[in-house]
Amino acid sequence: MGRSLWTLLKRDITLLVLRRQDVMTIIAFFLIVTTLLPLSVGPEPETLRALAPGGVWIAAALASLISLDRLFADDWRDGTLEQLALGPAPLALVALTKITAHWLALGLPLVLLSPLMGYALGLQGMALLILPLSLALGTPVLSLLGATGAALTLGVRAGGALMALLILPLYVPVLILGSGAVSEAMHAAGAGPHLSLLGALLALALPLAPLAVAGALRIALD
Amino acid sequence: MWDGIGDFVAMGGHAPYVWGSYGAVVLLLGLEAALLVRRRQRAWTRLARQARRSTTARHPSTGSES
Amino acid sequence: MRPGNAQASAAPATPQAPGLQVRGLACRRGGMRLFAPVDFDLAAGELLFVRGRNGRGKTTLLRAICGLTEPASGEIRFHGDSIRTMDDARRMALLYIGHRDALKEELTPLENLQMHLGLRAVGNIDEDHLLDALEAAGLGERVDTPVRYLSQGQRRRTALARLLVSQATLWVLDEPLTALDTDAVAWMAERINGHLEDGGMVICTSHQPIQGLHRARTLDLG
Amino acid sequence: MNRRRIPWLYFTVPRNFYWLVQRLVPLIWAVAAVLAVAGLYVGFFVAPPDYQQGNSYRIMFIHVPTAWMGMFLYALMAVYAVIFLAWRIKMADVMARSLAPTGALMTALSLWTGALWGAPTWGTYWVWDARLTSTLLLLFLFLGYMALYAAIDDREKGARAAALLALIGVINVPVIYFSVEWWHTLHQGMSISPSGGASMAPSMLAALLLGTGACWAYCAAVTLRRAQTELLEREDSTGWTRTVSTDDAPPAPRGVAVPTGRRN
Repeated sequence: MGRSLWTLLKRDITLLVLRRQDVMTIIAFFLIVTTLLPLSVGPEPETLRALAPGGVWIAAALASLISLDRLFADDWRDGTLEQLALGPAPLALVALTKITAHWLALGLPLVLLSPLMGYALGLQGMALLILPLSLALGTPVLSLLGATGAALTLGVRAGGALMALLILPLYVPVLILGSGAVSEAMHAAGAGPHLSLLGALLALALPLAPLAVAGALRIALD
Repeated sequence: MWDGIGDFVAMGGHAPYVWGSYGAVVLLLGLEAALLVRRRQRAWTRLARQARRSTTARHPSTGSES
Repeated sequence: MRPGNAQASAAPATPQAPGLQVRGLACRRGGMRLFAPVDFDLAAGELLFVRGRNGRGKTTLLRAICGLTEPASGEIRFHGDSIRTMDDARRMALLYIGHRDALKEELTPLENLQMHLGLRAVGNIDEDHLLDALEAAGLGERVDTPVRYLSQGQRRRTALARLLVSQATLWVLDEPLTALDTDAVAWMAERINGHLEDGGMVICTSHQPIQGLHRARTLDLG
Repeated sequence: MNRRRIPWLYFTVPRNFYWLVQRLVPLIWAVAAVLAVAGLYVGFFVAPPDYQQGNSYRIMFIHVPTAWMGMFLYALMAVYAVIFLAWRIKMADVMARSLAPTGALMTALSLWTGALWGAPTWGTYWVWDARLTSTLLLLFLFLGYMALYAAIDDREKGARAAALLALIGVINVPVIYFSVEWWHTLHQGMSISPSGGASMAPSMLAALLLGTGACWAYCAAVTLRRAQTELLEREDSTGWTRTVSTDDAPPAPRGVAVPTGRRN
C-alpha cells in the first residue's frame, strides 16, 4: 500500500509540474490579491503595516480556495478516481496524499513568498519571521478543509462559488489565528499562543479532514 | 405601566427599534407559514391531478416504495 | 519475448468459495428502482454477459459489484468475503474498466500503464513486458505520444492493455468494445477467452454481441 | 421495565409520519399561540423598563430566543444528518432538510433583532461583537447546507453530501465560536455587550422563557409541516398518499397509546 501512495504522490507532483502554468497562475493570483491592499488602502506605511497580516492571509486563503477546485475534478472526470477507490490504499489516505501533493505544489510557494509580500507591505523584524511560520502551519489546514469542499462539490454546477460558500466559514478560525499571530508579533507581544492554536488546528484537521473527504468522494463516486 | 396607547406605541422613544424587531419577526414568520401552506396545497393538487390521470388512463404506473 | 499476460505465472488466489456470489442485488438511481433483485454465482472460467436496454442499470450493476456504488439491497461476496469489507489482496484480484478510460492526457500510454500498476502496488514489472503488452494492444508506434493526441479507439486500447499485465482474476468490463475497430474486437474476444481458460472470471456488458466467446451465460436486465 | 418496546422506526414510515404530523401540528400551533400571547403580555405589560436601557431591552425577549433556536436547530440538523448517514433512514434526511430554512430564518432574525437592539444600546447597528459575528457565520453554514442540497441533481447523493456537510459544520461550530470569542477579546475596547441575564427581574425572565417556548413551538410546527409537505412532493399518487387523502388513520403500532384526536 505504501508503494501505491508513493506512486500517487509522485504522479500528482509530476502532473502539477507538467501543468506548471496552472501553478504559476495561482501564485500570481496570490501576489496580485496582496497588491490590491495598498492600491485600495493607500500607500501610507502606518495603515498598510496594520493591515498587512490580514491582507497576506486573505490572499493565501483565496488562492488556496481557487486552487482546490481542480484537486479531484480531473481525476473524477477521466475515471482515475474510480481506479484509486478500487486500489489497495484506503480512500482517506489517497485523499491525504493528493492534498499533500497539492500543498507542496501550491501551499509551500505561498509560504516561501510571504516574507517578500510582507516586506512590501511594510512588515519588519519579528513579524517578517512569524508570517511565513503562521502560513506554514495554516495553509495545510486550509488545504485540508478546502479539499472537503472540493470533494463535496464534485460534479456540481457552479461548484466554485458553492465551494467558497461552504468552505470560507470554516476558514475563519485559521484566518483569525494566522493573521492574529502576525499582528501580535508586530506588537512584540509574542505570537506563541496563536501559533500553538494553529498547530492544534492542524493536528485536528490532519486525521479528521481526510475521513470527511473520503466520505464525500464515496458519495461523488456512487 | 403604560398611560395610554400613545405612550405604549412610543415605547419610551425606542419605538422604531422595538417595533422594527417585533414587526420583522411577525412578518417573516407569518410569511414562512403562509408559503408553506401554499406549497402544501400545490403538492396536494399535483397528487390529485396525477390520481385522476392515472385512474382515467387505466395504465398501471409503476409504484415505488419511498 | 512471447506476448501474453502474466496470468499464467501468478498463482490464482485459493478460492474457499466459488469466485463471486451475488444475492438479491438491487440498485436505485434517482429514487427509482433500476432492476428486480439479481442473484447469480460466477465460478472460475465463467463469463457473465449482462444485457439490457439503455438506462436499465447495467453500469450501476457492474459498479455495485465492484463496490463503487452502494446497492439498495443485496449481498456481494468475492471468494467468501463481502466486497465492502474485503482486504487489499482480495481487492487486487478485481479489475474494473468502466466507460471512462482512466488515463492521464499528459502522460504517454507507457507512463499510464506504469502508473496504473504502481497505483495497484504491483511489483516493478520491467519495461519490456509493458512494451510487449502495448504492442499486443496495437499501440506499437504510439507508445511515446501523450494520450491527448490519440484517437478514441487508441485510448480504449491503452485502457484495455491493462488486462494483459494484470493479475486480477475477476475482470469487470463495461462496454469494452466501444470505439474499437473490428480486429481490436477480435483481439478482445481472444483475450477474454484466454483469461477464461486460465481460470479467470469476466463480467462484461456490450451492445455489440462478441463472436467467438464460449461458455457465456447472459443476465438480461430487460 | 416497560414491556412495550417503543417502535422507533414506526414513524419513519412516511404514511405514519404524515398521520402523526396531521395530529400533532394543530396542537403545537395552539401551544405556540398561547405561549406567544403570554410572553408578549408579560414582556410588554408586566416587565418594568430597564433602569439603563429604558424600553429598548424588550427586544431581548425575541432576540435571545431566535439566537438560541438558530443554534439549536443547527445542532438538531446535524443529529438528523448523523442518523441519516449512519442508518440511511430517509425520514432523517427529510427532517434535516426541513429544519434548515427555519433555522436560517431564526439565525437571520436574531441578527436583525440584535442589530436593532444594538443601535440604541451601543450607538451603531452592527458591531463586530463576538456573538453577533459567530451567529453571522452560522447563517452562512445554513445557507451552505441549503445551497449544496439544491445544487446536486440526484436527490440521494445530494442528501448524503448535505448531511456530511452538516456534520462537518457542527464539528467546526465550537471552533468558530471559540476563535471568534478569542479574536473579540483581543480587540476588546470597542463595545460592551448588553447586560447579562444575571440581574434580571423575575418578570423579565418569565417573558424570556415564554418567548423561547413560543419560538420552539413555532419551529417545531413549521418544520414538521414542511417535512410532511416534502413527503407529499416525493410521492406519486399511487403510493400511500391515496389512502391518506381520505384521512383514515393507519393501523396503530402494537402497544403504543395513540392520541385518537377528532379527525380534522
